[in-house]
Amino acid sequence: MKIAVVRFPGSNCDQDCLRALTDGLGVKAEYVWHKETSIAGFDAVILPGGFSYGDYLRCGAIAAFSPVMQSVIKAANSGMPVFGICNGFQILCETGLLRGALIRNRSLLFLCQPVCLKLENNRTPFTRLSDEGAIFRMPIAHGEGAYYADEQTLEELEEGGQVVFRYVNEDGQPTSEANPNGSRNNIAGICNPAGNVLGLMPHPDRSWDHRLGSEDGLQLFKSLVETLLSVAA
Amino acid sequence: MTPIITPELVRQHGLSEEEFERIKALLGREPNFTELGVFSVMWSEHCSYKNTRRELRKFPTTGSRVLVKAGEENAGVIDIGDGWAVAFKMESHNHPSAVEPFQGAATGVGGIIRDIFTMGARPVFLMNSLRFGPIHGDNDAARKNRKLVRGVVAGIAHYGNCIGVPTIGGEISFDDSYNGNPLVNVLCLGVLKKAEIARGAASGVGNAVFYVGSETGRDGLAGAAFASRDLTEESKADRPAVQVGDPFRGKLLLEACLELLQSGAVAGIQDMGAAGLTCSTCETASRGGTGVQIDLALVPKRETGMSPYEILLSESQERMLIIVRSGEEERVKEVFEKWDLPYAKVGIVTEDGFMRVLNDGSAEVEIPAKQLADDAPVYEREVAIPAAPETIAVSDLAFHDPKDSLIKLLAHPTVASKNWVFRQYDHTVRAGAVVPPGSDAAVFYVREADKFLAATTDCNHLYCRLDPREGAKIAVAEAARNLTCSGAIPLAVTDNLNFGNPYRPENFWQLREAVEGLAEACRRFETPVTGGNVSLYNESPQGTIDPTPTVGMIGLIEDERWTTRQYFQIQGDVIFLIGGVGDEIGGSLYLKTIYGKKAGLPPRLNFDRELAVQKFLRGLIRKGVVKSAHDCSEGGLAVALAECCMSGAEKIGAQIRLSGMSGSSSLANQRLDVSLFNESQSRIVVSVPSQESELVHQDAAQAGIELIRLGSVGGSELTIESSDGTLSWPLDQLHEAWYSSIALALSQQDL
Amino acid sequence: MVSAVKLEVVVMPKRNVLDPQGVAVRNAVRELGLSNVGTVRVGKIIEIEFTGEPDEAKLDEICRDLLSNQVIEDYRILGAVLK
Amino acid sequence: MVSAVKLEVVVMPKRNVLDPQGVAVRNAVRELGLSNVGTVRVGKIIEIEFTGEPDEAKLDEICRDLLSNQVIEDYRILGAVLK
Ligand SMILES: Nc1ncnc2c1ncn2[C@@H]1O[C@H](COP(=O)(O)OP(=O)(O)O)[C@@H](O)[C@H]1O
Ligand SMILES: [Mg+2]
Repeated sequence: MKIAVVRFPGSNCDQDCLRALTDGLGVKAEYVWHKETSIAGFDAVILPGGFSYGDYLRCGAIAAFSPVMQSVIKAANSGMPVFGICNGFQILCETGLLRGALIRNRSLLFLCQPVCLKLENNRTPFTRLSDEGAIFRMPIAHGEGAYYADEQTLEELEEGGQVVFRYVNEDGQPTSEANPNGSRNNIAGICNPAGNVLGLMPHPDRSWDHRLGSEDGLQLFKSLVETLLSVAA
Repeated sequence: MTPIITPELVRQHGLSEEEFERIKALLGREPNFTELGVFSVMWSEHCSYKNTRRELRKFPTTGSRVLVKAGEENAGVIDIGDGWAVAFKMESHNHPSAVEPFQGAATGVGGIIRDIFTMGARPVFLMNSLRFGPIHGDNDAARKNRKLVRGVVAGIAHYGNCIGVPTIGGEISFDDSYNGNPLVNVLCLGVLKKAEIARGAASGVGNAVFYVGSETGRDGLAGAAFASRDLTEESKADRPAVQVGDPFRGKLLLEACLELLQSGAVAGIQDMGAAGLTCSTCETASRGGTGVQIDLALVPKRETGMSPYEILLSESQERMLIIVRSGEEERVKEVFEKWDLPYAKVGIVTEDGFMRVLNDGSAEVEIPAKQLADDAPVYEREVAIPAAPETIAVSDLAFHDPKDSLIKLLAHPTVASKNWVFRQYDHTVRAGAVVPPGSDAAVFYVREADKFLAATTDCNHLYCRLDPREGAKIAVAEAARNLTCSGAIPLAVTDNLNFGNPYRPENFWQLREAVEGLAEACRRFETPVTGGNVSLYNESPQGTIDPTPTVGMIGLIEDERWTTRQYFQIQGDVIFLIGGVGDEIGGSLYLKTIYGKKAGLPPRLNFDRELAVQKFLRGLIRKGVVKSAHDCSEGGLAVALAECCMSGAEKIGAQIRLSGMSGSSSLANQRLDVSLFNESQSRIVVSVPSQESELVHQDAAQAGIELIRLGSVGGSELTIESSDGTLSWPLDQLHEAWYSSIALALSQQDL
Repeated sequence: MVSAVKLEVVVMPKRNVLDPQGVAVRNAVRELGLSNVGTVRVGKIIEIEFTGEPDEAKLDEICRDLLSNQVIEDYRILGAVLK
Repeated sequence: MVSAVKLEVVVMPKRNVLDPQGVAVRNAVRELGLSNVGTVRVGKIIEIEFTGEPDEAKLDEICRDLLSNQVIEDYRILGAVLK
């Protein structure tokens, strides 16, 4: 089993993601350069955070057209688990693998702070080890992380169980104060209808080690690895 | 057509008549226009330290951990053990930020990051030390200051966040003296293997000289000369001197350079910062004891029709000069094409010692490199001792209700929570911020080296204004104290000397006093100065800034378990004050905030006491009994206690009894406000589990440390009982004053 | 010599998408004394120079897929200026 | 009824100032098949609606000091459109 961590020019959480897998879980993970045209040999793909192509024009817009993404799109459509974190989530929206878009935080400021998340769907490869309703603590760090989709799309996402994580307060309530950036329906992460593609604004790659104040993020990588192992078995 | 060299033109280049004579003697002829430009930037204060070099020699620069000394290379390097080392340095971008806060601050970050990876180190964190004029109020100055703060913070965030280097701490304070002349000092630290330190020398005659990174444009023309003058209204006309940063290119350049360095192809590497191509060519040649010849036709350019003068003096960002071992040129091509960055072989290392620049086949510039880089004139400036500051007698100060004073101090933006600032900085990238911003020092886990580093920046400008020598000593002591409070042993220092025009004798006196104070303190704390920066001419039409010798200090936490935070943790823990109640209110923020006075004799630093207090605390921390430690700084004991109650994720109260305290020596006849808000040094508030308090008492007695049991942690109020009665503040009230003060001021709309 | 063409592509947030930047600018502008300001929207303008004629079909595709995001934005091309 | 006026303020990076965003977009556009693209510059466009006439002097001040940064940007106002 081998997991790909894609490196775009401007990725800066590539190392954090790789280490979460290698140091945190002892599994095999390798960088894949954005100019690669194939991801053959990998069982899952992580699109890390950062500022791919400087996030110029729009976050994730230019990365969506990179050679490697064309093969990631194909793999995702045939069921391979693909996990986009922060900038990776933005890229997934730009490619159309996930619906909606991520726009400027309502405060117009970049925000780096811890948040609470509630798990709403444990039927994805990334969340199967946790109970629905579980609260996760992780940091966010983004300037354009407000999830937007039109009414109809939102309804379909909600009904289809595609909202995977929501910003909540300590008591698990999705209040407006608990919403750091103005995301619609407090959405922090969504998946595609099949569940194999997940996008998440907060950073599990920065909350996998006790030294960082939270190990909650590790749970997502663990789930992914378990899923891959169970498929292989 | 190139201009004719006239005395007027020489003056415009900031060169004196004597300096011009020296240039002629050195060349044996008149310089041409391009050469005049080259000398003007290299002999500017910014590049040559001509007015401060003598002073800087006073710093202690050696120590068992020092691998690269101050001034040898782009940044100092110290040993952190197990084959690992760190390179770190602080740099200012004050003037560019005054003119264009966003880009000025952003390019400051880019510049210091390049200094660090030039050493072969991977940048792992950033800190920043900022000074602005007041931001509260409905007047032009406040409006302008708010714009500056927003722009500078956003600019630092823009560059640091995008390039993926966490900004894990710093300081920011506010005072009239910085109206129109903000200070923007940025520190970067990188980690490297001891055996892999890169050098900025053009070694190996015949080796190729490569230019890599962004194309050269007309931006930032002669920024070094610009930084070496007063800020006047005309500075606005200097605006083309402002550069635009491209953190995306910066990130690619960082990765490409580190990759190339790993390949072993690099004989020397130097960033193009101030004075760009000029500085990098003559400095590498000077360090290598060689010459460098480049051809301008080969330099990648962004614009057409640039003159040799413009190309050589441009300060376009994100560029490096690399000396490549012969036979290894292909590696450069491979790496830089992979990262989609421009690169070009622009010249070779020669043996004749000249910096030679070819243009259209002939030598446009031909200057002995060593003399150009190292033989700038060195001056001893005149000093004048200013009048002693106004003295303050407590009895002359009308008593002000301490209950209200504490709220006012907490809401003063210098004390108030800096969350509006540091939430805009990505401090969690690279997954290492063990203690994020909001505690005495930041603690960062360097995963590749398995080391815990602590870092802080400090400088109290009020003290430095009233007594620059004492103020500078205290800056070092406070930095060390902040590191000690976080569980670290202090290792080394970088400094940024921010002062006014050195040609004014009072200013130069301040600088000299401060340097001597820093030097003495660094000796006492055994923290050598490994590098730094000087920023002079920090003046605006309203006057000179308060002298601000900012200290950046790095420490090592040898065991993860010793990491300590400033805020109270557990109900029922006992609170101690190490170091006594104190009584010095001169230079305090209390005097300034409540009485509008920047006056009095600032607190005295007693080195022996300070060292003993810090040693005692480190000992306690190592025994595992300390749950929190926070030093008393601006606002004194009361502010420190309030911060202990509310700077953590959860607020937690404290019950304090000042009356009948055991061990308090000086309290009996002291006014309550003096006890609460004085800023006497060497004092630390700690909390420990109650069953350990006996041990703490014993250790203190043994070490001869003054120790006062203040009370205990718990409740939803901060209560201070004294012989004058009981003061009590609901935590919510303290929190409200403290938490949003800066955000509220800055959310106003300003033109 | 080949003629040069300069185009401008204007990309605006869709009407129903919240535009926090527009709201902030409106509030600021009002506070600064232009009280009769209604809606403000902040978009992007991309100025592109071509040597020779641009391929129009391709250009449209690029405007739709790269320069704008149809979920949240609309675009229009400001007339070609021949130089 | 008061007439409504709609203005557009275009803010562009100055010619000799580095526009990293423009460079990134140019590279992307070329990759996507518009090979004859020269310089690309990315600016902002701010669409402002007024009820009644805007105060022109004030508007200019706001364009200069709030909407643009004169150190590195120029602005122009696209003609008022009366509705
Ligand atoms: N400009 C800044 N950038 C990042 N963090 C900052 C900045 N200013 C202050 N902080 C953080 O806020 C906290 C409080 O700062 P300060 O009041 O200066 O502390 P101290 O008095 O202990 O030096 C520290 O953790 C510091 O790192
Ligand atoms: Mg402190």
